[in-house]
Amino acid sequence: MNEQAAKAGANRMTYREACRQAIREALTNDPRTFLMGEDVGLYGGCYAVSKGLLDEFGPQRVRDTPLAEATFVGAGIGAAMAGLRPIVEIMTCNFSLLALDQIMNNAATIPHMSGGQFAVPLVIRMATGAGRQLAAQHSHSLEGWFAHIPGLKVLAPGTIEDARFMLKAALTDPNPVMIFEHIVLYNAEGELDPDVIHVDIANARIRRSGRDVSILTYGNSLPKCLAAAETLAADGIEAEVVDLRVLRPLDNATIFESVARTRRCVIVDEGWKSGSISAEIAARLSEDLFFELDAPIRRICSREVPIPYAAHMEEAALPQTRQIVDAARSLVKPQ
Amino acid sequence: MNEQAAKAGANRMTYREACRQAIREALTNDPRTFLMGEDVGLYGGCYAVSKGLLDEFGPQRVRDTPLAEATFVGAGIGAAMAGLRPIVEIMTCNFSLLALDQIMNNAATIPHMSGGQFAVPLVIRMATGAGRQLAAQHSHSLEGWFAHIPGLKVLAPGTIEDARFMLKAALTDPNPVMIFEHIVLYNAEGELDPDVIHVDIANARIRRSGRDVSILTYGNSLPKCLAAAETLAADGIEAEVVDLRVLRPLDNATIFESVARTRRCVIVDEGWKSGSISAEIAARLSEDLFFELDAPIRRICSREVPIPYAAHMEEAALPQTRQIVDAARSLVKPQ
Amino acid sequence: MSQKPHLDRESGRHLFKQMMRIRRFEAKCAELYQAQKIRGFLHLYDGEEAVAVGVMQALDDRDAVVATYRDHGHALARGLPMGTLMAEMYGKVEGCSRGRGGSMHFFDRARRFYGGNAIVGGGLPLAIGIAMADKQLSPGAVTACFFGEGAASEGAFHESMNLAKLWNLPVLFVCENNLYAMGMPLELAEAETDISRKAAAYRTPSEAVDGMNPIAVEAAATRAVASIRSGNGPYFLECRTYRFRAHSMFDTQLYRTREEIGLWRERDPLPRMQKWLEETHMLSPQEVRDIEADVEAEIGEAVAFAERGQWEKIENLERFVLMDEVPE
Amino acid sequence: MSQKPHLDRESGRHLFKQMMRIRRFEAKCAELYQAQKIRGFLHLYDGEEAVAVGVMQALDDRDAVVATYRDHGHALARGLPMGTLMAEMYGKVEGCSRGRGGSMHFFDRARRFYGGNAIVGGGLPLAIGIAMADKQLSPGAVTACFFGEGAASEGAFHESMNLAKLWNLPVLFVCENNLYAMGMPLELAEAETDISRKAAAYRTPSEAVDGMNPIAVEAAATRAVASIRSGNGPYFLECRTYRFRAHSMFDTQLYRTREEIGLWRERDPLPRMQKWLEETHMLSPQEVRDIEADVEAEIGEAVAFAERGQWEKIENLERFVLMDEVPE
Ligand SMILES: Cc1ncc(C[n+]2csc(CCOP(=O)(O)OP(=O)(O)O)c2C)c(N)n1
Ligand SMILES: Cc1ncc(C[n+]2csc(CCOP(=O)(O)OP(=O)(O)O)c2C)c(N)n1
Ligand SMILES: [Mg+2]
Ligand SMILES: [Mg+2]
Repeated sequence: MNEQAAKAGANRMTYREACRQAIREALTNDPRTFLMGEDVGLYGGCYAVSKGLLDEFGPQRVRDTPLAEATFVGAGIGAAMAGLRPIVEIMTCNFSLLALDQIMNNAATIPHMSGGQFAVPLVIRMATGAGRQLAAQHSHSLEGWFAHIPGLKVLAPGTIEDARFMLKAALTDPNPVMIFEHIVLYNAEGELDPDVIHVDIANARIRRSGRDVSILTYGNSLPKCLAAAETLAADGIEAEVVDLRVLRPLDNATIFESVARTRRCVIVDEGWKSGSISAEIAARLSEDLFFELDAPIRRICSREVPIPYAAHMEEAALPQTRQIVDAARSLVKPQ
Repeated sequence: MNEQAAKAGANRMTYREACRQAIREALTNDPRTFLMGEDVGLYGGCYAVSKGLLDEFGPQRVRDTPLAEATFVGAGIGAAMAGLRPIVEIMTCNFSLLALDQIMNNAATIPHMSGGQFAVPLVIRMATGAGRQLAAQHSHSLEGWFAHIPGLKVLAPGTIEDARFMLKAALTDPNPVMIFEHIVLYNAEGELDPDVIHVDIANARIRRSGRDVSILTYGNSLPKCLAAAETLAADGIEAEVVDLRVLRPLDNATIFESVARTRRCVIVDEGWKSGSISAEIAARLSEDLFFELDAPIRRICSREVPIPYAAHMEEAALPQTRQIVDAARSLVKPQ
Repeated sequence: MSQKPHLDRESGRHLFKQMMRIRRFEAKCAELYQAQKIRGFLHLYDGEEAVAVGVMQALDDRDAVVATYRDHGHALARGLPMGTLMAEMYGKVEGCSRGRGGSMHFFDRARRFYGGNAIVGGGLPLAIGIAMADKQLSPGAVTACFFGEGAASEGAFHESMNLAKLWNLPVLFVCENNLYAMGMPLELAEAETDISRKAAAYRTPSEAVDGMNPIAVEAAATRAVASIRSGNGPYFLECRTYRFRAHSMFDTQLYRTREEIGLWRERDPLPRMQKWLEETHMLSPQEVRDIEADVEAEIGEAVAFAERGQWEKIENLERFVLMDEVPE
Repeated sequence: MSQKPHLDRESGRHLFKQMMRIRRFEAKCAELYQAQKIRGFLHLYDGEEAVAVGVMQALDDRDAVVATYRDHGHALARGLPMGTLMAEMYGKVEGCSRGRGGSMHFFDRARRFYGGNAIVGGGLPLAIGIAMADKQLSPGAVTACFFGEGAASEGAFHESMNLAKLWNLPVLFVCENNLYAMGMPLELAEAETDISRKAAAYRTPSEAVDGMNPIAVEAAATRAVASIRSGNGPYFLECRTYRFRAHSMFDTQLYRTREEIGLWRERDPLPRMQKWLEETHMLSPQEVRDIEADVEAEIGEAVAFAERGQWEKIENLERFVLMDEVPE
């Protein structure tokens, strides 16, 4: 299968296709794995991620569920405790609120509360984010919020490579792992390095090196930050772009190393600012890297508003490249 | 009624009794107000807060609900939209997860999403916190986490006075207000100032003045911080203790003013550290008060673990006075 | 189409025209979606018009409506001005939700329209609360709560059905059973596929009705509302219907066959009603053309209204996140 | 107490002894709670012993159990060693959950005991998943899921009942109907108070049984398990029972009368079973005393085991928050 994966990986593909190949590989390699969720089968996935998999693996392995988020997530937890390796898809993170009790009170809690007798080797995938004018009830970015919960691992693939390989790592992890796939990224395309057939789910990654300012981000803000870095470079400012990738547990080492070097930091995050993952990172820096910082930390987050439908308002509510550029510039070249 | 309230307020009473008097006053003064929740009536409230109210006001005004958190919270939202002023009790915040969809996707969202046509003048009360050996599923501290959500106000009464008067202010607010009452405080006793018949729900309050270090806290950590301040005072360190009271929206002005003066800050919070309200405060300070800080920010939070049952482990998991003292001392007198 | 004894010319015409307003309005929406004037999710009610139109006939101004994300039909039949709906989908400040809601979130306080709700089952608890308020503040008022058969598998359905009956609340549950929840066929979603029988588990009276026939729907809803108004508590109406188009604009419809859609198209309420009205001489071909012309004119005006609408100022982005007062 | 045809001396004795183990163990717990050896919430099963004891008789080692916060009876009847339960309530590392769970959260991987769960209804979805896994990995195994009648109003009940039948899963739903959810009487909580009839809404076979009679419970559970094992999907058992004591240790019981408790006490399964066993000469008074002595000895050992247990080291506080591997 490594051959196959390597071959598949050699292709140019979309983030969506990478997600599908990851699931396909998982279903192929482990009979204990199955995909379960609303419309993952007949419909082919609301974002077409699982298209074709029902035909290939049948309805036991690609299981359509009724609308019942709390219970099919709880069922995933139970199945994981009892020996399977479920991949549960919650259509979008907006509906994950219905399953939060199961996630926090069972998945995140039982391993510890049972004194280590039961693990919950479960993967929960869901689409996240705004940017498609889907309005307030369909535009949440909850990954940073979930990262508050001990007992979970929280992943946010921002590249095709991570979309392709994080699932495999998540499935071999003995803990409940939540993967947040950004709706705007599904159509993103890229080339996969044929030599990479594995990624870790422990470390942040420097996606662009720079000495002047660290831009910490993840998910769909990653391309925005890379674009900002280009603009800044034209201005003589070398921004380092750190893709957090793993929101829980945070990779302090990589973050601290980068910020200690650049001594300036912008955090970009599509979550609402207050209590976001960007708050946690800023707090850690202000605790542990206080004397290394040359300038205040800047956060570019979503405005604290239910994301509105109208395009111009939605755009104003979300982090944009221009703001990132301005923030970075203001740190490096204060007025 | 002001007379009555003033008279009642003249008494020494418990936090529990203060909560009850607040509800009683609300039910007396506004026929649109009712209390609804599990066991608020016949049983008298799981923490005996509403004892006697069913007899006094009858089952329409003190309404026992079946176990159905999502729906009775949603019903509170609908009732508020349609002209009533419900007080919904979720027995403890641990069960609020079942109602999170209604809270985030409806209560917090509809006023904005409807273009301001519908307000949700709803109060949701719930018990919060650990310290009674109730184990992981009954020991969450979620107030800081709820404070992430735009559209909500989040209150954490840490004094008898606030327990007595915050509800009134919450009920006159046109927005959904969540009140988190700490389980350990219900038995706390104190004297109410007979001249106070009203508190605001906008400002933090300095509960003890000091020049050397600001200790920011709320809820059941408040008494711990005040105790720590006493200990520190014996050591010549004058700590200022700021009771946040309102976790959303945070009162930046009072927080910044205190920290700008003391130039040192410890934040104490019973939530899990990562992504807690203490993270948000630290982030704001590192953004806006960077040049005023003389020392790194310190956070004393719960350990990142489902709160265990055994007393010694629970104690180790929660913020304790000794840690607060040590943290403050280390900032003021670094080794 | 079965004849309803008391159906007069006026109501026949009204039902027909309302259905046509919805049908044509949505055809226009689909067009404007292609033209990218409308964005986001767009869920068409095409095929299901008889349900909203029939039910609304049974309601008064004092009554309340809770809708789903598929809310164009409910809103139009409830009397929300077409222009404000179109403006909403354009994202204009003149929209019925000031451009913040879009297609899935029409609101209208004046008409007691408590919103399209995009969380499946999310509106049911709201309906419980609205009915609680009405019972106290406006006795006799009914809350009509629309939801799809897919919502019936959510916990909120169970909890809401129980509370409504337990507390004897004036709620009309309208289950729009169009046989699919996105791509999920009813028989793969429910152990008991006879939805109306679920109501029995809550001791709530129920009725299943041909949701392709507005006259039948109106008659059943009228009976239901009468029962509710007389204090008998909630009532459950299953309307058996079908959506002719995709679930939303992104749907390749792998889950059903062309044949099935074809069979249901034969029961399309619009041509059937038109035929019946013409056959019974309640409507002449000329009158049909007049109605069409009216409707097209209304749509034209709605589009023009939306086109000339304004964008909300960005400085107002955070307005209404917290309210300054409770609107009266 | 009605005679069960095939009840032999051995099973009669077993049922009686198991119930006594639970009864006396819990009496000890209450005492130790007063002495503050046990803290937190303590929910006694006093009065309901026949349910757990009867149901467990129908289960094998391969089967799984999902319990509630009121889990002492389930755990003892399932065979968890009494000492590890007592140690757990002392908060000792020798406890069945290493002191992390306490009274409400007994776990035992070896005995497929998937935990006391303190969220009402929270265990039901877990049972669905365990049954899914068993169906694939261990065909024939049954998951017995215990919950109170109060849980039946939660959405999770509805969703779980539907999935179990829809997917034909081997789940035995055991509803312990003790008429109250804390202080909430059933008739104020449910529009349909005949719980077992709710099962019909999911086309799931059901039976209501006298939960004060272990023989009847065992017989019903045996029938149910046989039906499930033969591939017929889930089965719903309502056990009509009563708790004699407070909901937990903080409960003034304003919601029920002494008379009512008195009436139910007449049906206390322990004295009734003892009387019947003695009358039918299955057990002599001496044998009863022997059993009592056995049970007291076991309890004494359990307490001693707990007393001499160790505290978990604080440096292990965060152990198991994230697991290093999946235990086999
Ligand atoms: C809680 C929740 N889960 C999933 C979705 C995604 N979703 C939107 S509509 C839909 C199908 C709903 O079907 P049904 O209730 O029958 O209504 P219909 O669309 O057929 O009118 C789904 C799964 C959602 N909006 N909310
Ligand atoms: C979701 C949730 N809501 C509320 C509670 C508080 N609570 C604990 S037990 C209980 C009553 C449950 O009654 P029932 O299901 O009949 O079980 P019983 O205690 O009678 O065995 C309540 C309300 C809880 N633990 N979980
Ligand atoms: Mg449908
Ligand atoms: Mg009960």
